Amino acid sequence: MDTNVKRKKTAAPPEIEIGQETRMELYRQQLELRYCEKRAYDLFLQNLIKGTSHLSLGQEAIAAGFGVAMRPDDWTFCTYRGHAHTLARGASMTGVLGELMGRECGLLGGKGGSMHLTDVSKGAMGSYAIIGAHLPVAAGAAWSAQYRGSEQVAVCFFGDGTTNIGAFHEALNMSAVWKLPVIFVCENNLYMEYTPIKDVTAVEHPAADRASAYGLERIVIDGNDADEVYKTAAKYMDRARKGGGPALIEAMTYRHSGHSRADPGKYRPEGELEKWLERDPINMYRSRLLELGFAEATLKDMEAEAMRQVDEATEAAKASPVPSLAAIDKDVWADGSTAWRN
Amino acid sequence: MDTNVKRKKTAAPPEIEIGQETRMELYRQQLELRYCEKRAYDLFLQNLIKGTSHLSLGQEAIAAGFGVAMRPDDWTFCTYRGHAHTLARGASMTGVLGELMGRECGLLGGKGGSMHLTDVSKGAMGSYAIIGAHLPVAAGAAWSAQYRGSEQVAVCFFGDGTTNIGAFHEALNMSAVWKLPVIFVCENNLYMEYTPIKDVTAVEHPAADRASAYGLERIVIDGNDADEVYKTAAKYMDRARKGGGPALIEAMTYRHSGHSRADPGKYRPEGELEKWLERDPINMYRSRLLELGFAEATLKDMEAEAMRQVDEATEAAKASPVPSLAAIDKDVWADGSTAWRN
Amino acid sequence: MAELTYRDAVAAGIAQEMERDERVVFLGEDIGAAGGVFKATVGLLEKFGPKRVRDTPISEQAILGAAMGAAMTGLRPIAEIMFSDFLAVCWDIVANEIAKTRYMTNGQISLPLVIRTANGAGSRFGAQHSQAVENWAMMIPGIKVVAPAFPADVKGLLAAAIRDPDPVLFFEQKSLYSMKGEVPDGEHVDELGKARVLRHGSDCTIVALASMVHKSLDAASILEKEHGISCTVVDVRSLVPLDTQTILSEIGKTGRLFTVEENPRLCGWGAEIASIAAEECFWTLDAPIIRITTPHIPLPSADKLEDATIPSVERIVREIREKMD
Amino acid sequence: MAELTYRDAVAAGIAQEMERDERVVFLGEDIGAAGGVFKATVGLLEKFGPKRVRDTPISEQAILGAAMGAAMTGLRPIAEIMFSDFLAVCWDIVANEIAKTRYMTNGQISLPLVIRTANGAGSRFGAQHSQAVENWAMMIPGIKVVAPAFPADVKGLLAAAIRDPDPVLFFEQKSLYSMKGEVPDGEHVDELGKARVLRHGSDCTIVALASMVHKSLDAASILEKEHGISCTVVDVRSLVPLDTQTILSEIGKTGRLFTVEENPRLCGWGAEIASIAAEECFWTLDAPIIRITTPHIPLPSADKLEDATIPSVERIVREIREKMD
Ligand SMILES: Cc1ncc(C[n+]2csc(CCOP(=O)(O)OP(=O)(O)O)c2C)c(N)n1
Ligand SMILES: Cc1ncc(C[n+]2csc(CCOP(=O)(O)OP(=O)(O)O)c2C)c(N)n1
Ligand SMILES: [Mg+2]
Ligand SMILES: [Mg+2]
Repeated sequence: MDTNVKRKKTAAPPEIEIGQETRMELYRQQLELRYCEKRAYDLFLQNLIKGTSHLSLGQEAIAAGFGVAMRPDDWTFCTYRGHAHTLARGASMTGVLGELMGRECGLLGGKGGSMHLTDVSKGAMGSYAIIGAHLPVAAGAAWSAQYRGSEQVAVCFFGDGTTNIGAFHEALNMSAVWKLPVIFVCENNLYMEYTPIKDVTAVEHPAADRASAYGLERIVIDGNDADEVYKTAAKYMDRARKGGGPALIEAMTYRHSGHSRADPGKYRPEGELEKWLERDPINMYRSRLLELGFAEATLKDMEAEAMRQVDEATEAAKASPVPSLAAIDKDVWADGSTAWRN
Repeated sequence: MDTNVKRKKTAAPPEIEIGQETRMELYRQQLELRYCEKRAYDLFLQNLIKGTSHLSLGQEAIAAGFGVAMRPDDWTFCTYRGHAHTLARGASMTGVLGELMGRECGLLGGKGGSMHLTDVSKGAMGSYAIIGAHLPVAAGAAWSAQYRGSEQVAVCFFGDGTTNIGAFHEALNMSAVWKLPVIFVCENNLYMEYTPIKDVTAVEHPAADRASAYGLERIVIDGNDADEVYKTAAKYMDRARKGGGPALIEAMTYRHSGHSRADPGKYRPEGELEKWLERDPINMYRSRLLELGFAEATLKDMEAEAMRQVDEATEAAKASPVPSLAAIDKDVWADGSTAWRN
Repeated sequence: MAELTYRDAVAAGIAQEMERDERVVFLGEDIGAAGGVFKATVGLLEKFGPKRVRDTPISEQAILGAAMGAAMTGLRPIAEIMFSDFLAVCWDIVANEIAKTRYMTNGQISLPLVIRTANGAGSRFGAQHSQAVENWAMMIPGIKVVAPAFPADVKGLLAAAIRDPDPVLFFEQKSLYSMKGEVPDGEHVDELGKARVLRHGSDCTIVALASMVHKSLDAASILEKEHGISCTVVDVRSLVPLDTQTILSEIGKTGRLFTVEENPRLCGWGAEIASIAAEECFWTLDAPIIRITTPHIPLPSADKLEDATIPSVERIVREIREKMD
Repeated sequence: MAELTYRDAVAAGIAQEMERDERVVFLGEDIGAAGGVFKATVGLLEKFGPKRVRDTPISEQAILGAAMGAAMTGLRPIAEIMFSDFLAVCWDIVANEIAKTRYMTNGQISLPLVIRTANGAGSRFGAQHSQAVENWAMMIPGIKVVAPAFPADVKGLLAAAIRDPDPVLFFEQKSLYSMKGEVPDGEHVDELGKARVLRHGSDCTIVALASMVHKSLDAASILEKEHGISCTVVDVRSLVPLDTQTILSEIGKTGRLFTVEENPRLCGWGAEIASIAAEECFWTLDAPIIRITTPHIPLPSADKLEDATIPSVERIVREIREKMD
C-alpha cells in the first residue's frame, strides 16, 4: 500500500496563509475529535454503546480542516462515519456521546443513533447511512443556497468506496452542470468495509481520477495534514461561494480502527497500520506546532482541556436518562404526530 | 449544433478490411431497418400500432455496423429504441411489426410491446425501457461468457442521455474491473427526450469524455458511417473476446423523427435536421457503394427486395390475430403459470 | 367555474403556488422547455423562468436528492418523476431518506416537498411504463400519498400538497390527463386526508382510487339501473393520511365492502382497507370483503390484453352482481 | 442431525449447491475474503475460489444487474444485498427488470437467481439498517419471496431457492443469525411455497414470519400456561408462493386470526392474509381479524425504543388475551 500520497498531488498548492489562531483551532479540533472517538470506543467496551459505530480515528485532520474553514452557516453532509464531522461543526459532545449511548440528551433523542448524527442548529445537516444517498442531497442544499444567493456552501464527505455507486455519478454531474456551491470530499482510507478499494475500482484514485468526467479538476491531497486540508477547503469553498461551482477533493487517509465496532481489521496487510500510525495526523500536527514555536505547555494545556471536556460530556451523557417511550410516537410529521389515519 | 463529428475522432482508425460481401450486407441491413421503421411509422398513422414507439430513423448505421460484425452467439442488449437492433440480429420482421401491432405473431406474443423486443434465439436479449438498467445486465451476460470461457461478447446500446444515470457508472466500473467482454455503445443523437444533451451534461462527449473514469480509451466515431461502425465494432469485440476487457464507444448520430410517437421534434433548432439529413447514413452508404463500383442495378434490386420483405411482413402481421386472452395468465413463472398461491 | 383538463389542472395548481410563494421551485426531466412529456407543465418555464423551473439530466436520484436538500434548507421543491415506474431507480431517496429523515433527526429536519408522477395503465406502454404503484408509497412510513381522480382535485390537492410541511407523493393518473372537469375559479386549495363520498347507496360500498373511481361510478350506475343494486362509491383521494372515518362509516352503512384497485393484488391498498374493516367493522359486515384488483402479474401491452387485465366497468359490475346474489 | 447456527446454515446451503452445480456463482460486497459482514458466508471463497465467489464494488445495481445477465445466459447466481434496506438503491433491477422479464418476453427468458439479504430489526442499527421489507418484494409480481425462521429452513429453503428456475428474494433475519438449531445431515433441500404449522391449538390461529415466529411461539406458551388460551402457530416461510391452503385451513379450525408482522403496518403481508381470510373464511371467522405489527413509523435506534416498537412477546400475549376475552 502506497502511503506516499504527496507524490500524487496534482492540484497547485493553495496560497492561503494560516494564522496562529487557526493553527491552535485546528489542533484543538483534532484533539477533541480524537479523544471523543476514543471515549466512544471505551464506552463500547463497557457495553454502554449498543448497535454499531464507525470511528474516524486517524481521519481527524479532514474533519478538523474543513470544520475550521467553514462558516457557521455552511452545511455539512456526512456518513455513518460522521461523529467527527458533526463535532467539528460545534455540536455538543454530550449530544454526540448521548446519542451513541441511546440517551435522552442525544442529538436525536436516541431515535437516530450513531449513524445519523445531525445538528441543524450547527449546520450539521445529517449523517446518512446508505452509501451515496447524501451526495445528491448536498447538491440540493447547494442549489437552495445558489437560488437564494446566500453564499452558503454545502460540504459533503464520503469514502472511497462510495465513488462506485450510482448516486455519486448523478450528483457530480448535476452539480457541475448547475455550477452548485458544493464541495465533495472523498476520504480515501483505502478500504470500503473490508475490501481494498483498489480491488474494486477501475482507476487508482477513485474520486480524483473521475473528476474530469464532470469537467472538474483532479485534486488529491494529504488528508492527514490538517493545514493542507484547511487550505484546500478554504480555497475551493471560496471559489464555490463566488459562483465558481463545485469541487471534488480526494483526501488520502487511513482509519486506525476497524470499519465498525464488529471489525478487528484483520484483512489489512502486515505493517500497513503501523506505517500509517507514523503519519498520525495529531502527532504530526503536534510536532509541526512545536517546530513553529508553540510552547509544549500550551499544547499540554489544550490536551488536558480537551480531555476534560470529553470526561465532562461522558458524565453528562451517562447521567442522562434513557428516552421516554412517548418519543416513539412523535415526529414522523411536522405536526409532531405519527398518525396515518383519522 | 456541430455535425462535423470526424474532427472529434481520437481512436486510431481500425485496420480491419471490409470485403465486398460485408459491404452488401451492411447496405442490405440498413435498408431493411430503414424500410421497416418507416413502415412502423405508417402503421401508426393508420392506428394499427397503439402505445408509444421510438424509431431509429437516421441511426441505422450503428445497428447495422454492429449487427454485421457480431457472431450469431453474441448478445445484444438495447433500449426501447430497439427495433433496429433487434432486426439487425436477424429477428423476424413479422415478429417485430406484429409485436408493435399487438398481434399473436409478435416476438413477445403481444405481451411486451414496442419497448421490449426480444428474440433470445437470435441473441437479442431484450429491450429495456428504464434508462440505464440494461448496462449492468449486459455486464452480467459478459460475466457469464467469461466464466464459461465461451468467447461470446455482449453489446449494449444506449443513448447519450443514459450516461447521466447511476447505473451507467456502476456498470462501467464493474465491467472494467472484471475485464468483462462487453462493448458499451452510446448512440449520441444529441438529445435525451427533448432536452439537448449538452444542457444537462458536464462534458462535451457524454460517454467518451468519461471513459478515462473507468480506465478505458476515449472513442468517438461517426455513427452514420456503417463502415466505420463495423470496423470499430469488429476491432473492440475481437479484443474483448481475447480477454482484453470492455470498450465504451460513442457513435455520433441523429434521429430523423421525434423521440417517440408523440413528439413532433419542435425543439430542434432551424436547419439542424436538414444538415443531418445530408448525412443520411443510407444515402451516404449508397454513394460510397457506387463509388466503389457496385452497379446501380444491384442496389436497386436490394432496395426492391428489402421493400418486398417489409411488405410481406406487414401483411403477415396484419393477418395475425390479436393474442388470445389466455396468454394473460401465462409465463410469470418458469412452470408457465402465474400462480402466487395454492 | 372553468372547465379544465386533468393535465391543465396540474399546471394550474403549480402556477397558483409558484405565484404566491417564491420558495416553490420545480425540477424534472423535460418539464421546462418541453412542458413535460404529458404536457402537464406547459407554460411554467415561460412564466417563472429557468431559475425556478429546471430541466434536469436523466438522474432520478439526483432529482429527488436535490429536492430533499433544497427542502431542508428553506425551499419548497416540486420534483417530477416522469413515470411512477421510475420511482424504482430512486426508491432509496424516497423510502430511506425523505421518508425517514424527520423522525430520525427527532424533528430537526422537515421536508416540505412534493414528488409528482404519472401513474397507472391504459396507454399500451407495457409493464415498465404502466404500473400503479401507489402502494409502494403507502407502505413507507413518513410520506403522504395522494391520488386525485378529478381535475378539481388535481389542482386543489396539489396546492395542498405544496403547502404541506411534509413530503407528499402525488400520483397523477396517466389515463385521466385528457379528462375534463370543472375547477373552481381563483385560488383553490383542498385538504389532504379526506375521502369523498361520490354516490350514496344502500346495498354495498365501493372504495376506489384515481381511474378506478370513474370505473366504479360507471359500474354503480349500471348496477343500479340494470340490477337494482344500490352502491355507495367512496373516492379515497389520499392513502396517507387515510380517512378511515369516512371509509368505515360508509362501510358500516351498507354492511358490504368492495375495493377496486388498479395495482396488482398482493399487498395493495385494498388489502390494508380490507384489514381495517375486518378488524373494526367486523360485526357490521354482512358478507365477505371482496377486492377487485389487477391480477398479480406484470402488465401486458397489447390493447386487448391490457384492457382485459385492469379492472373494467364490466368486471366490477359482474363481480359485485355475483357477490351480491 | 448437526446443530448449526442460522448464519452457518446460510454458508452450508450455498456450499451444498455450489458443490453439485458449477453454474452456481456468488457475488456481493465483502462476501468473499471477509466472509460477509454477518459472517454468514465464511469459507466459501476458500472452498470455491475467486472465480465463483466474487467481491464487488459498492454498486448494488451492478450486482443485481450482473446476476440477472448471468442468469439469462446460463448461470445460477446468488447475489447478496448486505442489508435489505439497500434493496431500495437497486429496486429498479428487482421490481422492473428481474420480476418482469419472463412475462414481458413471453417466457423467452428465465431468471434462475437468488437475492439473499439480511432483514429486520433488533440490532439497534437505526431506521436505515433495520427494516423488515419482505412486503416490498411480495408486492411485486414475478419474484418469489422466502423468509426462514430456523437454521434447517435456512439451508433447505436456500437450496430450494437456488434450484428454483425463478428469481427468489431470500430474507435472512439479522436477529436470528446466532440462533442455533438442528439441521439434517447430508443433502437437504426443502420446498418453496409451504407454510408449516408449528403448534396446534383450538382457540386462535397466529400467522407469523421469521423472527415473529419465535415470538409467537413464546407467546403461545404463555397464553396456554397462564391464560388457558390455546393457539395454533403457523410459520408462513414463503410469502410467494403463499400456502393459502394451510393458512386458511388453520384459520378455519379456530375461527380466530392474528397476524404478527415485524414490518410497519400499512400494506404489510398481514393485510394481504387478512384480506384473503376476510373474503374466503368470512363465514367461519368468529371475531375480528387482528394484525399485530410495528407501528407505521421509521424504526428508532435506542435499545429501549427499538424494543418497544417491534412486536414483543408481551405485546402479542397482551393483544391476544385482550381480544380473546
Ligand atoms: C447502498 C449501500 N451499500 C452498502 C452499504 C454497506 N456499507 C456501509 S459502509 C460501507 C463501506 C463504505 O466504504 P467507504 O465509502 O470507503 O467509506 P468508509 O467506511 O471507508 O469511510 C458499506 C459497503 C451501505 N451502507 N449502503
Ligand atoms: C429511469 C428513466 N428515466 C426517464 C425515462 C424516460 N425517458 C425515456 S427515453 C428518455 C431519453 C433517453 O435519452 P437517450 O439516452 O439519449 O436515448 P435516445 O432516446 O436519444 O435514444 C427518457 C428521459 C426512462 N425511461 N427511465
Ligand atoms: Mg473507505
Ligand atoms: Mg439521445
